[in-house]
Amino acid sequence: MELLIKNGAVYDPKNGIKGDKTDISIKDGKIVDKVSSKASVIDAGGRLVMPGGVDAHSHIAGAKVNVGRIMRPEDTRSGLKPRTKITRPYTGYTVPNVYAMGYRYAQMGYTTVFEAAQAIMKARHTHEELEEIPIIDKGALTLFGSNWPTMDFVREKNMDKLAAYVAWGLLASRGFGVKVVNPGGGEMWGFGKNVTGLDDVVPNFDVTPRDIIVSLMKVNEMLGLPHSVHLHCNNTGKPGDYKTTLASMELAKQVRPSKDRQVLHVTHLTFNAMGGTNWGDFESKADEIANFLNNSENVTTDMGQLIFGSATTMTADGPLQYANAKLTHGKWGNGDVELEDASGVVPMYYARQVSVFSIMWAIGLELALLTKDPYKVLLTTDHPNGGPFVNYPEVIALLMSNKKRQEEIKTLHEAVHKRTKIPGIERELDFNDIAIMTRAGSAKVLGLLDTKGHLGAGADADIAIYDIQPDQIDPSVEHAKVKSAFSSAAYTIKGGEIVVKDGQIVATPMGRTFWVDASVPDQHTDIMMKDIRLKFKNYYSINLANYMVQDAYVTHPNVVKAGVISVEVS
Amino acid sequence: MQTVTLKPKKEIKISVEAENISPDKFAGKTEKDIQSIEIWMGNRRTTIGELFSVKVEGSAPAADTKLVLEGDFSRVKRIGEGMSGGLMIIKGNVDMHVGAKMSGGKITVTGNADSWAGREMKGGELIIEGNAGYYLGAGYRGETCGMRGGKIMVMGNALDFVGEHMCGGEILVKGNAGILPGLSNNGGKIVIEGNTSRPGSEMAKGTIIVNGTVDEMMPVFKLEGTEAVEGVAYRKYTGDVIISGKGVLYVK
Amino acid sequence: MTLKVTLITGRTINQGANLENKTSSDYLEATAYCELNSKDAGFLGKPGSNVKVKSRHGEVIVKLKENNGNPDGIAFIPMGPWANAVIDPDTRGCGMPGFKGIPVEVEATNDRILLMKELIARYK
Amino acid sequence: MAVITDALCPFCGCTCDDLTIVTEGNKIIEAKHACKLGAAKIMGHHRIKAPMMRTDKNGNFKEVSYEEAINETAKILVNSKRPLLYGWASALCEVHKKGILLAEEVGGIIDNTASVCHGPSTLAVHEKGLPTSTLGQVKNRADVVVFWGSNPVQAHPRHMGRYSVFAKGFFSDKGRRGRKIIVADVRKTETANIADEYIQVQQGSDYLVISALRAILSGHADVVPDAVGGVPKEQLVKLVDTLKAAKFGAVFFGMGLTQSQGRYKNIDNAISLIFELNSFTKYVIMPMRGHYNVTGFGQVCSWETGFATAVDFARGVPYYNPGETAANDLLLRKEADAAMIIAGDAGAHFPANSVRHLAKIPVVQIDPYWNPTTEVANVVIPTAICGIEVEGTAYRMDGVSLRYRKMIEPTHPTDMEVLDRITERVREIKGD
Repeated sequence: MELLIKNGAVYDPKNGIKGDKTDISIKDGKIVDKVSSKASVIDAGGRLVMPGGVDAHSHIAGAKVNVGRIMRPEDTRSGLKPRTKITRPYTGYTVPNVYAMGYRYAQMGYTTVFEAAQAIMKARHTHEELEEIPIIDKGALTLFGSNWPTMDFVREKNMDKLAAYVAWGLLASRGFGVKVVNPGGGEMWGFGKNVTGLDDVVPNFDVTPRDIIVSLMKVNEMLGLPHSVHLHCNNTGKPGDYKTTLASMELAKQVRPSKDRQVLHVTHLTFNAMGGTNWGDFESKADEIANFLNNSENVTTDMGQLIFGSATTMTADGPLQYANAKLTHGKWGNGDVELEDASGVVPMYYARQVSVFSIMWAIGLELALLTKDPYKVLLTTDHPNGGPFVNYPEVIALLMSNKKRQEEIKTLHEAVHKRTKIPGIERELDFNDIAIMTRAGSAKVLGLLDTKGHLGAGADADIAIYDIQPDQIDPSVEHAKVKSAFSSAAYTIKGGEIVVKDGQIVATPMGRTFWVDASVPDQHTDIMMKDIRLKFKNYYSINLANYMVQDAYVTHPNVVKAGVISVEVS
Repeated sequence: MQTVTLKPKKEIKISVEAENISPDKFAGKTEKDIQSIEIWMGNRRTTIGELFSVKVEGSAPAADTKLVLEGDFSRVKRIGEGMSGGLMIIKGNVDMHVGAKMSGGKITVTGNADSWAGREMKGGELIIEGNAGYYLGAGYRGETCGMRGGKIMVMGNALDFVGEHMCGGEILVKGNAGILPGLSNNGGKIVIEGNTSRPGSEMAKGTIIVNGTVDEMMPVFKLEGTEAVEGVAYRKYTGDVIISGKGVLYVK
Repeated sequence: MTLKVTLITGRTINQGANLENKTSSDYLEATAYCELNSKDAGFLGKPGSNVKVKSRHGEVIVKLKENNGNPDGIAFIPMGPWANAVIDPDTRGCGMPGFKGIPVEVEATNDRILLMKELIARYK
Repeated sequence: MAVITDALCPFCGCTCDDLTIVTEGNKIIEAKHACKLGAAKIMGHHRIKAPMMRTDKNGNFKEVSYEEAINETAKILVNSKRPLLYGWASALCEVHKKGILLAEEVGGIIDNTASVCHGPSTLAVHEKGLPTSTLGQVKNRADVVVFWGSNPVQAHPRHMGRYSVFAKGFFSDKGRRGRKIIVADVRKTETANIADEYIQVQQGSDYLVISALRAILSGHADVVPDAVGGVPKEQLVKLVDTLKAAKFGAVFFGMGLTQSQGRYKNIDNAISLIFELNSFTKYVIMPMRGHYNVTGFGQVCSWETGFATAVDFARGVPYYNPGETAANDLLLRKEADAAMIIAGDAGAHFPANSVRHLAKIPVVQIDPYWNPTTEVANVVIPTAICGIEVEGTAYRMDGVSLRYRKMIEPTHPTDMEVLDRITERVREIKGD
């Protein structure tokens, strides 16, 4: 099947195209140099064309997402759309059903989304949901930061065993990368406690968060995994946490990347750039984080932008979620997983007139606007922690228009003036910056820039066409038009197939699931498995034979190969 | 003034979902207009005209529109949902969710109303001359607020969970109420003339007055002594102490 | 005599073991009985004799059994069709019928216990 | 003779995954490590041989072809204005997905057996969330375990050995000796007999007792009367001290809470107690789920529709409100005008009045076994046994998903095949 997109104003940062009228040729799901005269033609008519959106951090599937749904029937009853001949019903706003998840991302022109956390023991559930999310390509990052084998091998300083465990854990969970959440804290939450910084020792395991992060970064590079370590810092969500964030980012200097990408991705910075000592003197420290990023080459981040209104916070950071539940006096979901990690789910309402929330709203934007290189700050809302992903167009409009920001600021708590820098920031991002933060940058951070996030020959034919003409619009003034265009793609093309036309779903093919098959020397696996077998014999509540995710749960796999390479440690 | 009279054409067994029966939807419309308004019976889309005879006198905006419902509406749900003004008289029994989310106007049910009458009500008046079912003036599953404003009066009895998650407004039950009235109450006022049991659990704010007998008291209230309310002496309790609640419970 | 007690229903291991075997006499044995403590049971007859259990919602004949784990005034019938003949169907706005806490009257009887098929045939 | 190791038990919510199944020919001859409940199911009982239909509920069944029975089922569902699709608990998640699609296609209401079991627990989760964990956390850490209105000796025989009472783990190497076991119930059950402490609650008073515990825990013992729900105040105060002294506590509750006065509010209250105990030490709470995959239905239904159960598709969008849309609500209000009962037995487990209504409307039963639902069915379609003859997914009571192995070859079509064919036929009749 061939398709030709003509007359598009193309933004393709990887290939240096910034709004030029460029034709895009598609054959058999891939972008090619040219197609035959038989190709069907879409005349973009000068409208904005970008690679399909790529989201490197979103909570779209698995145990905690479903806990959110079960806890929140009041959320499910919003966003309802009845079934049609093509689509199943849509439900929910912060915790949509699997169908709305795929349809809404596609309607925004997104074609690839990564679930940001799964425990190995519950990975089968993640994949059951991923299998039901239509259209988009997806994958899931696997939690390693509080796993008993991780801590044992870190304590033993045995990087070969740790690498073998990570490789095996990725296979067991059909995972795409290494997620670390509040390292060590997940284990301590097993007894209702937590670590308070990088150098606390985890009782019984005799390791520190610092050891865990550095060791996992080392083995991540030893294995040459496509993505880097993906870190949710210790102390997240507490006033003053920016210090821990900076100290954690510093650790990245100890390891050299095995690939053209960062060695550490520090996620959802809205929750990690907090100054002050309590909620009373709470302030933004996004400028300090941006300053670090501007002077460092091996760390990337994402915004985790706060969206006013309803959110559902969900994270493997169990103690953070208990603290949140105590603040809201509301519902609390907790889901500790034996030998692996914790998790929590707490509904949240971000009201404009609350000082803390006004400041948090500013943090994400400040970070994106004060960091010079858009490849270092991806656009996310940490769905649905900062707010639901359907608000990405709102974030785009805020980044592109100071006027819109100033209009918003007028509706917020006055603290936004005193305790953030946002009112004085005039920078406005352009379509190229946005294409980086939502496409090329996310694909690069994930290590998928060969086939995702760009429109050069060989890339997956994942394309979005938006109903605005970049040369005829001033986003600074016409921000409402920008938001509306990004909310509802004129076309979304997924793997060469038109899936959205004029904002409506017209086809629902199944996307693929990306996972990483990393090889290590057999003898390393054999030694590592001796420990693992003991863990199952004595501590796990299921048998090893029933642990690993079977092929039946990944029916459209895209396996990325990786494996042990030598790593330079400075 | 506009008056619209509806009568079922035949016995209704499968539940009808009739949020479209309300002064807001009928105001200024002719018989033909109203007959063609969509309504659901089970999984079938049908019209008001298919199920009910419609008589219209006059034409007026919602606030001056009166609906008279005659016959058996005991399998017709969600009548007057979201109603903002006007009058509605249901002569007989009515099914669940009558007056849910209403914000203005007045509904009178001369018979019994099934569960969730006045669910998430914001304003207006709902009078049930017979009995009410469960969850009178309560919320929807998972919501933190049920009734926020307006007034509900039940001449007969109400079943369990009266005013659950109530955040404002007033409920008066002339008869008895089932267990756990005012549960997780966060405002508003509930008066029960008859008997009830376990009132005010997890109450954060609001007032509950029980003039009959409290069968079982929740062990979460602090007795503050006696106090007169409009000349009547009550034992006054505050609580729920577990959540440092500022709710007030008066028991005669 | 007629004993007024509160009925609860629930699982037992024999009821569970015959869950897929409901046409059998084993299932009837496992579920068509009413347990009372020996003091309460003593008012009604010998263990193994038949009793009629009556509530506002229906009546059923089951076998009398003793279980001294039951406090005075508490009767237990394993979950199943015999118990369900007398439980309170009201779902109390929650979807859940009243399987526990039903006021019942229990009395000795010479009537026989209906087989599962006979019991359900009453509902047709 | 063949041996299958690490096989999973398809009986209760413990989903024990350590069975060894010995087969000969296409017959299971031994189920090692299974408890009485699991062994009974795995070793099997008499099966319904072939599809059956009868035109009149009092008439006799006649054997028919699968095609005929499926065609009749599709007709019944398409002609219904308010079809109820109920059961699902003894089926795999792969069946649930197909069932939800069918419910959508026919504008029906889908509800599962949690309706008469732990449905109220879900309602409580809507109110308060659920602070819980996997069972291995309990095994490795718990030093205080409470069974409230649950009786594992009878209902979950291996729970105590594998997870909660006798199990040994990393921080709990003493097993039973390192644990305090507390049972709260209205009668002294076999589980109560092995407990360190038994709290006898007056029937229907659990809510009051839990509130009293919360009041004491929050420092308001002064407002608690001398006895609450039949439990002396001293015992309650002592219990709070025991609970607080735990390093890791776990509360397992059963139908003693979900089915007694207050229903889900009992659990709602218990969850709050757990929330508040976490200010002192670590606590988790978990429902003792009955059928092996009743948890799975709630999971699948939640990701497919956003709601855990009792979902009404009449208007094309999911609507949910137990008390209105649960199986017994519909049957008691005589709303349902047809029913499909699959992998659950409404005839045996619903109150008489609900069964009376089922006896009046067209009923399709899809099940391997003859049971009270068969007695009120018009169409009966026997299928293979999920988890024994069919492989696929089920969720343990703590939400861990597991893949069931096939032990023997099926002699009947699977539920998946039958549902696919019904859906296909429904579409043909509707002209889609």
